[in-house]
Amino acid sequence: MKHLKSVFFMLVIAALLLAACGGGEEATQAPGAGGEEGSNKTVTFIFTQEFDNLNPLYTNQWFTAITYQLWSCYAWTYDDQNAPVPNLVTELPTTENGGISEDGRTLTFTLRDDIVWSDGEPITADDFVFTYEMTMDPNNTVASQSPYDEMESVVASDPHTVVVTFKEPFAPWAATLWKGILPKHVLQPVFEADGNLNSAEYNRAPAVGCGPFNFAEWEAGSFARFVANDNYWLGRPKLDEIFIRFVPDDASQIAALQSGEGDLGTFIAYSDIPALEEAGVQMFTVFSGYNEGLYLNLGEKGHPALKDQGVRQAIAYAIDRESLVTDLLLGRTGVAATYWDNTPFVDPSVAPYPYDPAKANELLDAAGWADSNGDGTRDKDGVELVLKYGTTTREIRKEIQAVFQQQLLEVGIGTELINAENFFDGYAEGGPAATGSLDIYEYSTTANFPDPHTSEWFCDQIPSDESPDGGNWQAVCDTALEALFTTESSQVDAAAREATFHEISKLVFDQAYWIGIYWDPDIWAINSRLTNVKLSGATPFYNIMEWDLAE
Amino acid sequence: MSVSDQPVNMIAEIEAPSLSLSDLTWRRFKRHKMAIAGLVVLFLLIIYSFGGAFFVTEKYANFTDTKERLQAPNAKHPFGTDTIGRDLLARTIYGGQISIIIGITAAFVEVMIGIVIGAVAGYFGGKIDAVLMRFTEAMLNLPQLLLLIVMAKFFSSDIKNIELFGREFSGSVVVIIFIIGLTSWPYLARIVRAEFLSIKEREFILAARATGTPTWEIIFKHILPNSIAPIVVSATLGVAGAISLEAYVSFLGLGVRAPTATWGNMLENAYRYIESAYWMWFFPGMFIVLIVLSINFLGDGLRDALDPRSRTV
Amino acid sequence: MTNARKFLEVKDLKTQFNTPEGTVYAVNGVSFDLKEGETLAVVGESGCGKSVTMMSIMRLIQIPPGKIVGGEVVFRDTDLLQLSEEAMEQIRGREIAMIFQDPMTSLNPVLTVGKQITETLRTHTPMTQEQCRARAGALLELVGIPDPIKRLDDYPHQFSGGMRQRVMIAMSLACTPSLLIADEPTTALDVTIQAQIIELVKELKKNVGMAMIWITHDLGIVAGLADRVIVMYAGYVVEEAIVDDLYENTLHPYTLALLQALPRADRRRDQSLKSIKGSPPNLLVEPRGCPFAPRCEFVREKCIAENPALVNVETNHKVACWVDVKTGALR
Amino acid sequence: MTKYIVRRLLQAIPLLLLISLILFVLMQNATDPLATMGGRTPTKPEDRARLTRQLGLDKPIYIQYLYWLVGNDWAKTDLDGDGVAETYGTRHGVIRGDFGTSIVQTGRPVTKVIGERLPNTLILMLTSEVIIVLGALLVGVYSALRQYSFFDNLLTGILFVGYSMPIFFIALSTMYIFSVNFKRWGLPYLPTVGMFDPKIGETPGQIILHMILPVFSISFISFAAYSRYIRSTLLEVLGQDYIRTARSKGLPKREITFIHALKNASLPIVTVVGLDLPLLLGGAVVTERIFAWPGMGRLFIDGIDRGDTPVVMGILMMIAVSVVVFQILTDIVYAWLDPRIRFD
Repeated sequence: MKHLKSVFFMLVIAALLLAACGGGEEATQAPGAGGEEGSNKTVTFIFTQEFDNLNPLYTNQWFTAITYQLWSCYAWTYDDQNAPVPNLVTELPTTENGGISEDGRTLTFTLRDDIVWSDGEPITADDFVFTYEMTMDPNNTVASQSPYDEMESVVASDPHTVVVTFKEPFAPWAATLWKGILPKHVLQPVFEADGNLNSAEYNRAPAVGCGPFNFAEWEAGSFARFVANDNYWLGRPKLDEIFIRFVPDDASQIAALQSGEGDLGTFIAYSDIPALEEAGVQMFTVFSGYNEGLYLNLGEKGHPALKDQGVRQAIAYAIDRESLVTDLLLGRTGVAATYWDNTPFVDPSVAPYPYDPAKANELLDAAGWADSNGDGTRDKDGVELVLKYGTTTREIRKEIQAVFQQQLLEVGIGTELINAENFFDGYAEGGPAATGSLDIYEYSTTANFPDPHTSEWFCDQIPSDESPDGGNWQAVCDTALEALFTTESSQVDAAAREATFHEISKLVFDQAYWIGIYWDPDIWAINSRLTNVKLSGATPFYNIMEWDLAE
Repeated sequence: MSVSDQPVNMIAEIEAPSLSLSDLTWRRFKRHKMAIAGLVVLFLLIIYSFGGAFFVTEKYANFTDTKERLQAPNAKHPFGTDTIGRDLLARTIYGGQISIIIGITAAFVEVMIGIVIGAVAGYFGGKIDAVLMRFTEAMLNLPQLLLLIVMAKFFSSDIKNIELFGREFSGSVVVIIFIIGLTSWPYLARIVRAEFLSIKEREFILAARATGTPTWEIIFKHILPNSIAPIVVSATLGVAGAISLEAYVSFLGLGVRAPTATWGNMLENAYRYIESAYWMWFFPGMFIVLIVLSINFLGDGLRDALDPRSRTV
Repeated sequence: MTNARKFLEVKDLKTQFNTPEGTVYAVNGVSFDLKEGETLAVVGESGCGKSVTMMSIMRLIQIPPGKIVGGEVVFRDTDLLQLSEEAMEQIRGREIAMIFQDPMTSLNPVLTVGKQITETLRTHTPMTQEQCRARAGALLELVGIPDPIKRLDDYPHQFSGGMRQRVMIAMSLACTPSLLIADEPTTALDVTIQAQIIELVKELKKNVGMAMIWITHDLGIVAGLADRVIVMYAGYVVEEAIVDDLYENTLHPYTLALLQALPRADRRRDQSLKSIKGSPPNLLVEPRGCPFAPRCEFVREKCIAENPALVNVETNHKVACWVDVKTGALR
Repeated sequence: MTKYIVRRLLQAIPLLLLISLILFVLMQNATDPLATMGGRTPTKPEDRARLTRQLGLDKPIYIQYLYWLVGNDWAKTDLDGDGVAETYGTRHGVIRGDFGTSIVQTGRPVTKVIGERLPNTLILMLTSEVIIVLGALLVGVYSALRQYSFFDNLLTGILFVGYSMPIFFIALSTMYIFSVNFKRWGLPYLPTVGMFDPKIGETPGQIILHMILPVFSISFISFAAYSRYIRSTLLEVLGQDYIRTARSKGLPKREITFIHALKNASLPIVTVVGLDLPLLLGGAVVTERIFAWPGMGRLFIDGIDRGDTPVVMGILMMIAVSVVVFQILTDIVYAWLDPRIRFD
């Protein structure tokens, strides 16, 4: 005991001396990066979020979903023009090819006959039915049941044919259906043993996939690796390995891209683009349906002025979106006119409200809002025109808020800026947007790009104590609009549906329920050593098997 | 780290000088040159933040001009401009006010809770002491930053702006003050309790009790003044701690919200521009380092002067 | 004994401390000498500078805040104040040893007693580990600790106060020094233990034959112990005399006051103990007159104006006072 | 001693219950795990309703805490949403060793989620701690011996600047200097993020290389506190009577410092380090984020952001328990080092 203690003290002293000799740490060693290039074509992707779960059923997470083009498979993907590319199916069903029934409720999918899982097992209609069953099983805590909950039945009429019957005609199927198929031969036994798939091994380590790459490894918090799938039916990809590193910090991501330690990164802020371009990184701007906009709260808790169309339009006239786009967004995007800008359903005839403070003043005066007490903000019947303008804590949104606050004040509209950490929380959780406690919400969303459908503006979707889960946070209840949406959602004829959407766009624009700010595309930074890179908005890595490294 | 850490026993042998306590404190304090420097710098920073308000308006500090964004320091904008063209000089002035207010009030909250819990536990002892100290230990059982994050998240919903002195602040200022105060007090509570435990057994307290002095009077008039030294030191260092903590939570996106500027959230906003716009981080960063440094030196000096025997950093 | 040559001579020693409160004038020109084998007692109230004087001799004053500002300490023809720190280390423990007031705090609590004794030996002698241990055991035995070899492995807290002081004594005697400075070694002990320790030291001194300086504030224990006494006040030596002479023929008012404050068996019942009135001197100000003047019952104007020097007034009896306490007249 | 340990452990139980209750209430109300579920759009209304039911988030908070604590295998829940509770729960509760499953990483046991991050955090934090303590000893001893010398003041100044700087700033600046710019200037450079280079693999050399910047950042800001503590502790010890005794024995200065002083000073230092060790388990929230180090700090922040109560609770309770354990261990080590203390 005593001896041990002396040893302890000796250690302390020895360590002291050692530290004295060793000195501090110095950055003298070179990591010898890129030493053995050529032998193995490995590229490093940087994701700012780690996967939750690799099972397509169990996550809505965008970063996980984009990897399905690597190792899993969609029945069809979308190319860089947002046109569908059949993958597991021979073609997309249409009324013309008989894939869609007369009443629009039944869809028939014919599968290719050469599709196989990475272990060599064929992919059959049974796998599709299994995917449906697993999604709907009450014991599985899947992330989303949409659109499978709209279905009446899914039947495998033969190994290569899947027949889906919806309860009602369902137009937005193309963008939502069959995004990731589960291998029945792997997961059926797991489900039988556990009663659910919630903690299946597959969720973390999907040994069997159907993409150009195979899952190899995922180390929590650190990285995931995918290696080329030699069994891929469209041929082996040109790259050998994709290494995905999870880097949560944006600034670190930029540093890694600049230093060449990362080959691909996304969600790049506009302000970082010049530095990256200077470092020789190629930038891709890809539209995926997101348009940043102001949602005006028409609900009971919302400011009374917002129920007036003139006031809503005045807000649109009062904000200078052109300069915002040129200065803050470095001119790399455009002003959004409608909710559906840059989707296949956009109405090109709608142009954004111009910046016209005089017009805004005129409209506000006409609506009876005037600054009677000289405090700088307009008022009417003793109510000040001061709006609670809330958004998330994202940097660019905070900046836009500050700019708009100043411009709105110039026309006599006061604003109280709010940045809520819990902006997207639900009604029951007291989320500020869901409970309607704000007057203006700024964010961008898309329902099912490239499909334009949204249930955001249905009257019965206004959240309340009785139905806390409604999604109509801005409480727009417009019977004309609702009728158009109802029509649209069951129009299986694409042209007719597009026409309906143009009507919807015009209505929302005229009423200024939603005021667009700017197109919010995904900005990708990709090392110039990567070639053949194409990116799509809906399924970014749709041609990943063609990507290659420049010599 | 104090002068008196040196052979006290030898000096103690020499008879006590006939100096008043405050004289003595001041003379001890004066010897600590860094503390004097800290006091001067702190004073200048306060003048800068609060005096600066007479030269630039808050409206100007929040005035955006996207045409003039990210300008390097120049004659019009001596500290340059930020990403939406706001003048950084004006923003450091108003940001400084909030940072300093956060520092002082958070330390005040900390001290109040610390004193009440420490005093009650130390004075009454027994079951009350056991319960309060359990609670204090529970707080100490977790890293402060993690606790702070949980609390910041808890209070982050539905923050209203507040108006005070004709100015509008983000309600998050109050939230930050309270959560920093609420997570910082346990150390102080333990110090106060220990002081109370020893002082309450002294003769003059026993005498006061014997003569029927009311309890609150004993606590606040007799015991508290005698344990003021460690409290003052803790409070001083608490101010610096609160200012740096605010910068930390800002980085994690849980700090003071726009449009209210603080040195902490200005530094956080500059984070992405570390290479491209040095002026965005240099000025708020320098102010944070200066104020934290000067308060720490001040606290160091105060400890030497008031409370020679303690030795924590 | 009077024929022995002076081997320690302190001349005009001055030590000051720079404290936050100002400069403390702790020792203000102390001079005395010591012959081989002689025992000198240094007496004074606490704070009179007696310990600081001894620490200055040993060069144990912490610099800063302390500073030896002047004087000489000639030990065997060498001025200790001029020696390098390394050379001084050779003197300490080997030539001059010291024991301290509080045995509770003067021993290192985390080292065994054996280790603390042997390290002196290992520093100053070429002895091996085994020899050191044997010697340490012998030393413990010498100071009267039972079962000495076994107790070498004990830690200080396993000894009682008196025993610890015995350990300190053993430690100081390790290298048979020629001078032992004992700084109030019995103050912190019970009266019975005090007597035992004094007896022990007396006996050891007789056997070892070393010189000794014994610091105390208690004139009562000086009589049987010392050959000569110096009395200090406020950093000055105010009286120096052969021990008996001091009691019989007290020349300084301060010494007189000290003696009157001493309980004595031969004191008459009605004769009350007298404490010294007034408060001890403030060492923060350099005194102009006699430092004892404010408390002195014989005070004269001259006392306040001028500080008397220490002069030989009788054979082997020096005093620093303007007043003849027997006649009340100025000298 | 066994009696002492048992007593301390028993005392810790109500403490841990109290901590868990407070934290659970805070966490449950802090974030809505279903808000976006990590996606870019708010969760669909129907899915939100279903998941709330399936995850038991519709239950009152005290029931949720009870289930977390003692499990729900004795209570029936409604999984299919028909309003009839039909299925027994599967959780055993914390007191039976089941920390539940992660909400974000659907169905994965919390212990597993934490377990795979823990080694990464430990390697980072322990290395930093060792460097901090050794460096601080060196600096602390130096400045105690040369108090108020030029170097003492200089070191104090530098350390305090480090102490005053927000760590995210140090971390990112060093990354830009030593990784991005050094590479641009053709100098030997350090890696930016992660634990290793995928082309080389997870070798010890790679990990060390990737650890340099994060360890530097963590050490730089914590150095001041430790070295100042060591300095003042040592100064206090150097003023003790037994140091004077040692000097009076003519011992060389080195021996006095390293044997007499340091041995005594190590007691409070060991205590401080011992009590700090369990707090290292929480990882370095900011540093791990910036350098993309897959440790506990990131797991914690992710858990908070996504409302993953089971994981956050798991981390916090693990730390709380370790604090209790380390308090006991520190007491034992202290008693072992200090001959004056014995448990019996």
